[in-house]
Amino acid sequence: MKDERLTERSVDMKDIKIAARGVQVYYGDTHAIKDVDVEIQDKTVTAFIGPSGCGKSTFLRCLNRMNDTIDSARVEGDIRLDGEDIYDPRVDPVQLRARVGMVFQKPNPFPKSIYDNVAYGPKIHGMARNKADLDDIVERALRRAALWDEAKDRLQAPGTGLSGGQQQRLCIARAVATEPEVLLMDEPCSALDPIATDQVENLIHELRQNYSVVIVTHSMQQAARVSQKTAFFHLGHLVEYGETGQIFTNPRDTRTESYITGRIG
Amino acid sequence: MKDERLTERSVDMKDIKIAARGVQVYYGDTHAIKDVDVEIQDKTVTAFIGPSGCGKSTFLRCLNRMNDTIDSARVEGDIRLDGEDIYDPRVDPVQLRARVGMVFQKPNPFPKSIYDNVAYGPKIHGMARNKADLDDIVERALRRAALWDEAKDRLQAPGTGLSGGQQQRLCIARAVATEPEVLLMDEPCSALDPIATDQVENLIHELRQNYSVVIVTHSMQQAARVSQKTAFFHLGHLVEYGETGQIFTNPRDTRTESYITGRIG
Amino acid sequence: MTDAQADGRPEGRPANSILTPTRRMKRRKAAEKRFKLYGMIAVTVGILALVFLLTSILGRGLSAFEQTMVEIPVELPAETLDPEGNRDPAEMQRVTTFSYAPLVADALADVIAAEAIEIEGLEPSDLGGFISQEAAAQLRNFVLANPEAVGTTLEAELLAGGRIDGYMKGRVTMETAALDSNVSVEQLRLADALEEAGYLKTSFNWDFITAPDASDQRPEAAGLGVAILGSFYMMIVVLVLALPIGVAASIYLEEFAPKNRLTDIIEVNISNLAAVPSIVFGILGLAIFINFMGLPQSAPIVGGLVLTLMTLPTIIIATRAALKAVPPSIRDAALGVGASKMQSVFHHVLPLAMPGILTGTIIGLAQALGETAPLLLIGMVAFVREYPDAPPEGFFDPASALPVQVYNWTQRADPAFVERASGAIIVLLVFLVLMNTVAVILRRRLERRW
Amino acid sequence: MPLLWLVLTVLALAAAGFFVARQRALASAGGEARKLHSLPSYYGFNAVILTIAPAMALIAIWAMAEPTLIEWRVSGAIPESVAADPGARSLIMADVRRIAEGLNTAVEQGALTAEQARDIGGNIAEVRAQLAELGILLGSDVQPEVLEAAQSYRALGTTGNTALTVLALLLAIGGFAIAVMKSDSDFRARNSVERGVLTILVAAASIAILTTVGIVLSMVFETWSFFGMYSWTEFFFGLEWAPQFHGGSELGLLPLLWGTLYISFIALLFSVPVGLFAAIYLAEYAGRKTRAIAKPMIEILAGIPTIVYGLFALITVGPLLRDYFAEPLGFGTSASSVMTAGLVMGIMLIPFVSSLSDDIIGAVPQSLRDGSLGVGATKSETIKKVVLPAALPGIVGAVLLAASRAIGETMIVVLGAGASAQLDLNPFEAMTTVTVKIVGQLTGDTDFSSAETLVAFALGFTLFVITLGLNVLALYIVRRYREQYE
Amino acid sequence: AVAQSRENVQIAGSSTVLPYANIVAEAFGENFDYPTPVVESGGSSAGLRRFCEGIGENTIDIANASRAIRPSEQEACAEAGVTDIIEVRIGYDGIVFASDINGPDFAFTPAQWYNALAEQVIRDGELVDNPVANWSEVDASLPDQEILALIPGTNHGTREVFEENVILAGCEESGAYEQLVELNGGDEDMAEAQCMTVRTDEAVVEIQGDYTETLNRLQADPNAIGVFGLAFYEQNTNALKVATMSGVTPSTETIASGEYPVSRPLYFYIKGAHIPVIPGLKDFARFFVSDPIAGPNGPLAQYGLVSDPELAQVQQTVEKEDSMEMPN
Ligand SMILES: Nc1ncnc2c1ncn2[C@@H]1O[C@H](COP(=O)(O)OP(=O)(O)OP(=O)(O)O)[C@@H](O)[C@H]1O
Ligand SMILES: Nc1ncnc2c1ncn2[C@@H]1O[C@H](COP(=O)(O)OP(=O)(O)OP(=O)(O)O)[C@@H](O)[C@H]1O
Ligand SMILES: [Mg+2]
Ligand SMILES: [Mg+2]
Ligand SMILES: O=P([O-])([O-])[O-]
Repeated sequence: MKDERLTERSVDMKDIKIAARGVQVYYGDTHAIKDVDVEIQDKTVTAFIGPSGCGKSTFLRCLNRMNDTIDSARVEGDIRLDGEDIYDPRVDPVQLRARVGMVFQKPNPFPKSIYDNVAYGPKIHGMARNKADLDDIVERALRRAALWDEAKDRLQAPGTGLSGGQQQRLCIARAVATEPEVLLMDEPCSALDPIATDQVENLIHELRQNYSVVIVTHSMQQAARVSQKTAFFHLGHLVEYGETGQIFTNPRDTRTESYITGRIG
Repeated sequence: MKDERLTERSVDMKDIKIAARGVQVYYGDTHAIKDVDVEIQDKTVTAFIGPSGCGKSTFLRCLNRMNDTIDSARVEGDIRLDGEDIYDPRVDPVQLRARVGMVFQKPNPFPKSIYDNVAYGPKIHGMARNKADLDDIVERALRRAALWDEAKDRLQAPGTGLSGGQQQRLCIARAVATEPEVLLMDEPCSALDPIATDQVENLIHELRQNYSVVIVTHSMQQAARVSQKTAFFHLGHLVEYGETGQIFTNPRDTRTESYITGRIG
Repeated sequence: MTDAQADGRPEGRPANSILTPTRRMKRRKAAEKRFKLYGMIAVTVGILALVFLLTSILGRGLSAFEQTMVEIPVELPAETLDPEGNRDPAEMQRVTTFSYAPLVADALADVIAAEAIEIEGLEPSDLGGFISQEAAAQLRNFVLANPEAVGTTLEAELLAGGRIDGYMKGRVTMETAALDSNVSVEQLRLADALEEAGYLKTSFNWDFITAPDASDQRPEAAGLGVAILGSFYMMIVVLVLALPIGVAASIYLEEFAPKNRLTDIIEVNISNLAAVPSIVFGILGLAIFINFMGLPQSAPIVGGLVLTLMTLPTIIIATRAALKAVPPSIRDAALGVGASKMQSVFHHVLPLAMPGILTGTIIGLAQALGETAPLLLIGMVAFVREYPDAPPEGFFDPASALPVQVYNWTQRADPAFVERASGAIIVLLVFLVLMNTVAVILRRRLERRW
Repeated sequence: MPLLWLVLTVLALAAAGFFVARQRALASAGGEARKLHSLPSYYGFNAVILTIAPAMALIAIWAMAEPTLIEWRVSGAIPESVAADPGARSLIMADVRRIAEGLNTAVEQGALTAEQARDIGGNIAEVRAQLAELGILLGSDVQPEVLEAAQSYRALGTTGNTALTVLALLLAIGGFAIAVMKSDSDFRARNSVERGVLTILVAAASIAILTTVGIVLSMVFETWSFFGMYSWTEFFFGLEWAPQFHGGSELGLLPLLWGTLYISFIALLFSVPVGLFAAIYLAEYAGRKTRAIAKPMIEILAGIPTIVYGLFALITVGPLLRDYFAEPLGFGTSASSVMTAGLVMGIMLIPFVSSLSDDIIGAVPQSLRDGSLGVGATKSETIKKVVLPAALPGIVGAVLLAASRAIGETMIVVLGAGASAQLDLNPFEAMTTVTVKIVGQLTGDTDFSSAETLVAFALGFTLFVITLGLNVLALYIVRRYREQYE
Repeated sequence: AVAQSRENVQIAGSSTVLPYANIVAEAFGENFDYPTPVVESGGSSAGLRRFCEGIGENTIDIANASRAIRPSEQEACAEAGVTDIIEVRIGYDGIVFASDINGPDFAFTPAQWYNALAEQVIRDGELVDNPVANWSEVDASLPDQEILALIPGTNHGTREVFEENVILAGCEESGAYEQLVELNGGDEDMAEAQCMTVRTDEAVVEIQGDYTETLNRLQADPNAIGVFGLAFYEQNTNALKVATMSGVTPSTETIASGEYPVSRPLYFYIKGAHIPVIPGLKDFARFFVSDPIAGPNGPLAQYGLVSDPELAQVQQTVEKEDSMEMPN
């Protein structure tokens, strides 16, 4: 525990975008996230790693209050976006989510056309003055998500008729189309081939110039490639959080080490 | 084309479990699978690789006629399981699917308890004489899918309340519980951490002793690790099919080479 | 190909071929077949029941759309119709239909004489009953509208009496007439003779659709005009109120209401409203809309409001079920891109729930259209002969309704009304089908799998 | 200002508000919609709501409260000599109202000038005749006091109208101004509009509650007076239903309740399987064409007037069941029976179950079916074990609706099951239901203030409570067995 | 509140009076400038209930009833301000016993009906459940036919007349009444109640609905004997055979003369307070009871109404707007 604090201190120089303190999540009686403190920096890619079921998605969903939609879920603790408590009753979760976008673990396109899937966010946020604007936004988002070539001839076809990987990219396009300040991506490349993965990673790099990105991934290589900071979760605890390089080369916690070297799952 | 034939012939010594010839799949007007010939050997792991959207899932779904459930999908050509045409009108797809099991790309647990999810197949096929039998089967399947430790205390909790990776393993458990002769796995490890992946790969090895396994994967490493034969799809074509070693070390088609070396997506 | 096949086939036959089902498979397949068969039987039962009911309705009611008319010249003598002789409508109005009735009988007698029709035992009194009593009113209206026609002979097309009409349609026969105190065999013979001479003819009965109801003595003149208008007005009210209110209430309960005791109570309450006998809604309507709010009686607005309250639970139950069935992942997707709850509901969930909502509407409206009991207490189960005005005033005028007309006519003593009632049911069903067509088409287009 | 004009003015103001607010908001963000908190149109709608809502609320409240207030003022002013007791006072007030309204109408129609109407007190005798000519109903000859009251009623009404106009316009303009002023980039217009919409949704939901309250209120007093005339123990536990004209009626609930439950049970026993299987067939097996035709066709069954079903029961089904089942099996010789009514009602209820269930089954995600088919389940197994449990809430809703309809049905029961209240297990015996007796006693010839008529209210009330219990049970079942998919 | 002045006369009430009211309303509409009155059905009780809701535009003007208003109802009326009620008797409704036209002839006496339908009858000085199942068991003169009586339900006014004029009369006629009084130790009320209790087994079907239901049931079961209004029978003479009662065949004449024993008076009630203000109300009432309409040769009699022998007196009542006495 101590060293985690230390780690945190060492990064305090950069702007802190999201600060979570003492976060607890319960699903009914199950304690899924146990007292997690973490600070997510601005203009940084943070990777969440950890074995399946350790609570990565759960924690991620806390950051834009998507857990509100799960009846049984209960969140405690303090999470601040730019210093403002996002669980404050005065906070409008809608506004929060407009600023903190999300790509879900399971691709969930709307049962609408590909175009409408991407255009939906920009439309409700008033990002386009006219149809041409909107077309531009959609094209740009699809290009960034590396789907444009496959989708350009079938923009009016339903998004649910895409292949698994295509759906995943569609959801990425949908999320980036609204240009959120923070983008939470829950295993965004799980169904993608190496090339598409590469393109999405490039996108992440690009986003980092202005925004901050949190990515959940099971691929150590990917975490190492794209992220500057890495958080390792295990059984609901945040075991270790620090510079990615340090985590992968010189983990302080034995559990982290075991996981990275492939000994615990 | 010529070399493909060659490849095929070279594997003819082993039993052929599934033989597909001239398979075409259309989604409405889209031609998704173009004249694919492939022979899947018994007691072998075959990997399907290829960029996202190239038709891997579509072809996989042909092998146990899951495409029947998509209204717009039309399958042509000849697919034989143990020499019998699976699209023969006399064939009951149900019996076919009992022998050719499937793990879908998107985890789709039933909204039932974890136990019921796994017990569902065995119950339908009358594989358990009594409750104790069934308990055994469920436990064994969950163990093989590396989910037992996480699930054993919550067998009665709903399967939809699991994490993404847990759901994926649940679906694997559900599929292996019925002991199919051929197991079609569509990116079974996409949401799994390295350890869980390892365990599933072990499971695949184990299954290969008696059955044949077809696995779709985006990870070349995984394909190389688990499969004996690899098929590379591209834009609906089967570009190359052969021994895994040969495909990865000495691909005959330039497209294959480009893909493996990460140049086309 | 054959080559490969030969190669590809393993040496021994596989343990179980997919071409030959295993025993267990056979059993399961049989179960599957049975299951599907049950489904088919169920659909067939439904459709057969419909076909049976429809044929019986059509069989009994189609004849209502035809009407026997008598075309004879009627003298309009000035001495009876305008005794003062100055063609002043106000004076002529004092001559009642009672004075017009004999003119019709006289005209018939003239025709018989002119055509030299001889029927044994035909009494003079038989002539009066041969033509509908409506004829006197028809003539009087004509004369009051055209005072100058007095003194001339009018080529009139008059309604034949109910039983004569029945004879032409085969409902009344010589045998039944012999026993019937309201028609004589001689009258039927006269009908035959007149038909031969070309005075009697049968034509499509527009009046059945446009004319108002008639009293118990004139089944041949009874029509559905007022009832159709009344039903139409009521359905407008129901559609305009019940659908939006029902959908709004469902959205609140399903998507926004905090899940607590109170909403549980509300939920139970609404399902319970569906079980309230419809007549109780009549009691409610009388108490609230007429006695408390002072709305007029027998008015479509009140009927529409009562039926709205009655239909609401149906629409709410259907809508809630449809909303519940939309997968939560779609809501998540919308919320995830920063849509508000309200937007996620109106942009995504509601459109996907639309088929279910439309089903609820179809069933609710069908129920509302066919309901009589609640109208009983608010004065709409009534004999109404005046057409309601055009909307919006018309909503407040007395009117009846199609099911009311059916109900009233089935209660009347003259068997000719049985035919009318069945005819009214046909009109009601046509009305229903027309009303539902939009919903059905829309529903079909909106159905979507995910 | 006449009400209509007032309303139109407010609406026009609202429309103006929409554009002004929207424009102002956009301007505050330099024409960049993105910089606004909400979409521009939300600012517009916010202005519409702020302009309309308070003014309309005032108008509505005023419309409801004003007559009562004026009445109270005016009726207080009527001297004791004219109206001795409250009953007479209310009668006189009815007259006052009518005269006042009549005079207003007269002025509107130009029959009288405003001055004439005000001074009409002079020739009282003529007032009545004059008003009658205009079709205004007066109960008795007009007394001077009454006329005076009517004039003051009119005066108050005029003052009230002016006040209302001023106040409502002030409110509308105020709302307009506030909305427009608030419309800048930081204002949370969407939240504000959504609060408005939510209010509408809540209001819609509360209509259902108000209906319940109304139903309870419209029955509770009569029920109360019924229990003043008839012992509640005999009502709730009586085994006989035999109303008499000369008193001494036996009004036991149990035979009616038994009949209701029995007939509904049989109707559901028929319609639920048939409806459910039809739904399953249509949703899972039938082709698109078949479905597009069969579903609306079956729905027509719900719209056929119940009298047709009743006659079908009486003429066809009843004798059939008697001749081929009841008599040969020794169940009696009654053509009217629980069975007849139940079966025929069952036919009517098929679409209630089938159509709703069909929609809900169609909404179950395909991936669940795939999952089941993928492990080698047959279609029917998939449906039974995966699809139906997932569709349970909707199906229960459909069944509840059917049950409700069965409980509330009259005509089919009357013609199919007869009207005699009996407690019997034999399904081929004639029985009747609570609803039938509610209708019968309400539309019958018994003295309307006697227990025999009032029992209808008690029956209605009791039925209400009982179905409430059944609904609680259904809710519990759904909660318990619901399988929520993702 | 919506202020709209009503132009038409509004009538509600008895379904027995309804056809007559319809006929009159129709003729009234044809011959006068007033709009045709609106006539609702719904039953005497419901009609009177609406009638007594108060005075004013949104209440009815006339209530039809197949029985006289009861004192308690009048009180309820008065409480709501309806004090000025004019009672108009329009004639009588005969009640006939009819069976399928192809069946045997029946000539009944009240005593036979009592013996056939009483819940309990006296056998050997003791009260036993009625054992008879066939008309010939009731009386050898009656045909050999199963007893199946379609009698009006207990909510129906015809039932009251049936019980009093047929069953109770039969009970007295057959001497059972005296025996019952004796059995009950002189309690006449008790005896009367026992007389009038009708059996509820398969021999009796209570009709909740209307005469059409009875007619349909008759057709469904040829053994059945139905209890009808005379008017209804008159319209269906080709399907029904009417039975005599104590040797008298029912007809408007025999009923008017009082020979035929089973009939009931029909009324309508006018709200006095509405007369001056509802256009056409008085004219309608006057028209209704006028000789050409309600007289023995008028359309009402033609339809089956037994014309009131004291019609002139009724016309006087209407003319003078004589209100009923309030009960004390
Ligand atoms: N239901 C459908 N309707 C129409 N087109 C479809 C449908 N499913 C897939 N397709 C299209 O068919 C092509 C092949 O899809 P398929 O799902 O087989 O790809 P895949 O190789 O599995 O890709 P991934 O790796 O992304 O899952 C894609 O272009 C896809 O868009
Ligand atoms: N809706 C839910 N109800 C109950 N338990 C849940 C729910 N969602 C997740 N859990 C449990 O909470 C724990 C954390 O789940 P979470 O989804 O956060 O895992 P994860 O780290 O994202 O795993 P994966 O990599 O497999 O997606 C798991 O044990 C999971 O079973
Ligand atoms: Mg996860
Ligand atoms: Mg795929
Ligand atoms: O409807 P009735 O009052 O005449 O029975």
